[in-house]
Amino acid sequence: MAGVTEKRAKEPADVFQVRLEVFEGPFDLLLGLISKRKLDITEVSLHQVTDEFIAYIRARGPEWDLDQTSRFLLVAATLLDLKAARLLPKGEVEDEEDLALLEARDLLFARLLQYRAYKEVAKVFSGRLAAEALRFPRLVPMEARFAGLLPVVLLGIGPEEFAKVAARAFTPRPKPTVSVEHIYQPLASVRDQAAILVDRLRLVRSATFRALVADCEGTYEVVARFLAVLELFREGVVAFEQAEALGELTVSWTGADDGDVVVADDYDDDPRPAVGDPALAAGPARDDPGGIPGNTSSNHDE
Amino acid sequence: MLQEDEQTRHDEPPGPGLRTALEAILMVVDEPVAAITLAQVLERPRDQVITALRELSAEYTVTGRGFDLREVAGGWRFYTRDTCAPLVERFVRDGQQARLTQAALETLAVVAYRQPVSRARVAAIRGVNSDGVMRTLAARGLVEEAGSDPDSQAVLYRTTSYFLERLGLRDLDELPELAPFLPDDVEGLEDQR
Amino acid sequence: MLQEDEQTRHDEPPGPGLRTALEAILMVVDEPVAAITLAQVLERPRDQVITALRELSAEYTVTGRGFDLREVAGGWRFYTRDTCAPLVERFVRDGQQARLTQAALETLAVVAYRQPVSRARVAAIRGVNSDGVMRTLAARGLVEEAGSDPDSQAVLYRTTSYFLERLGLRDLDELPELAPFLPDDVEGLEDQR
Repeated sequence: MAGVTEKRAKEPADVFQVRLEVFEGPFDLLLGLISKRKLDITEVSLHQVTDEFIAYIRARGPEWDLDQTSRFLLVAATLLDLKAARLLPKGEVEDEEDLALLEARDLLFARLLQYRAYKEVAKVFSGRLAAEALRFPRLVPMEARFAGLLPVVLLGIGPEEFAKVAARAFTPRPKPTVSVEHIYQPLASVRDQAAILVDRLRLVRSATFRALVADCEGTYEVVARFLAVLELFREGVVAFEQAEALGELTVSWTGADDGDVVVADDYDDDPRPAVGDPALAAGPARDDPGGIPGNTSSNHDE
Repeated sequence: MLQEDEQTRHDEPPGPGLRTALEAILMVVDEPVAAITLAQVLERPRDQVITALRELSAEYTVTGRGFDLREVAGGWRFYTRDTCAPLVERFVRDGQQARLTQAALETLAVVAYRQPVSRARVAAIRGVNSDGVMRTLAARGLVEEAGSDPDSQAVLYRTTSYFLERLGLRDLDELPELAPFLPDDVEGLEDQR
Repeated sequence: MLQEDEQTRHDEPPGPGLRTALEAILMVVDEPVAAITLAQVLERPRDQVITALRELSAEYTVTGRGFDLREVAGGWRFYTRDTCAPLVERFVRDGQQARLTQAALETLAVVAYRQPVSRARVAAIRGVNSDGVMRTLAARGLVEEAGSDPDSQAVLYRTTSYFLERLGLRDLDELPELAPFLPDDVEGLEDQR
């Protein structure tokens, strides 16, 4: 994938022309943009980089599957948040929202730095592999006079097992499978999330949705908490305020100051609710085009 | 060489000297042999064997031999000298090894430093799905399965000794430090998602 | 050694000297190589190559190396020195090479069900280079050469009677059917790569 450069002929030349490199995911892209601007990660000029990041996603979007796109969008959303925050007047009170933004920024940069570290050692690996390819180990059959002395071979399996080993070898390796083993369902109960919201809203009376989900562990929890807000609305204990479509959503408490509020459990009864991290959702696993074993086999033909 | 044989001849049974014996044995192996294994067969202290191996290796280099004795993947083995690569390649059919892609190198790096590690964890660090790349690395023998995570049941992966061979490393401790590339407090960040 | 390199440096392109190159090549070839073949690859007169090989061989003997360079059956190859044979024998006999690796087992299975088969075909089926493993299997007497492919001239391999013995079978017909263990439509898939 890496290093492939292509031009998008469809774009009108006078409006927008980018040479699109293919990046290994959002972190790779972000690092690429930051280094292109010769910026330090810790002092990234967000407005420049964010726009380019969004432009890149827009230009490539249709080519991606959901899994890949969602990871880029997650980073893009964080960047936009940060960019938006910088447009606001400074020196104001540090409310929950500001703190959440600061945390989001730190987390994003920290993960970016971590990714960069692995990218750096990957370069070291590449150099070592190249140097090592110049040295050939001695791999020759044992001299006849010693070969006979080798201990008796232990196959360790019977004919049946042996046939299974063969069958495994004959089964094409890079078969596209829907990988599900990594979906471990970090369940977030809508009912539990509603209970958290009730406690919090009774205390602060009103808060933006953004602030309400700032402590969420992952996307699945944000989704569950959002569903909980809707359920609370249905119960008639909260009110919404939103200045414009897609604008900031403010949630206010309108219910009683005490007593139990229990929301319906439409979601939680489902044994496998659709409240999983979309970034981990199953999609057809992709094989890296440069690394399919089938490609390599031609390299050692006799 | 001869000198060493002369010196040791006084207090040991007649037979080839240590260095000669090491050269002979390493001539018939097709995988790295640990110094301790050689020490057991030759009935010599391990330290003495290691010293002799290092001296042989240094001698080959100084005198410009076409072969080299190196410690890789926990064992010693004869290799050709890198300067001879263009000539040797014409004789070694399987010399050409397909280059790894950037995706494969990054994934390999994460597995090397985080092993045993799940595919989901690797994906979280790289920011992209790494399942296909992981399968490729496994098919190439560079990584292998290493049980499953007790909590999530996810399959865990680790690097193989073939990985060490391909990188020319004695063991995993020889991997370059990751810390200089990392700021503080980044460890474990991917858990916070 | 160094002296020879010095002398030849005047009238040849930079690179390893003749002896260094010969040592490197002979360290990795898996069968005796004729002097004329070496001469062709190194672009040197055959006589010069033969002289260098003899000098190397004499030098190894005089300096008491554990290896020996000998001309056998019209080709040159590294061998262990005779005086070291008892030690090498002990090493081989005590070696922990009794159990086949997973890679070796898989390669053996492919040969068993696809024989006669070339190394390239085995590599294509397994998705990884299998040459080293095939040599190991041949050294262990589990597979053997079975002529060459009329089209590609590639060496073909088949399993031996020792293999049948180890698996507890009378003949190849007793190998279990593969079909029950295969997913549908897999037979012959490797031909499409």
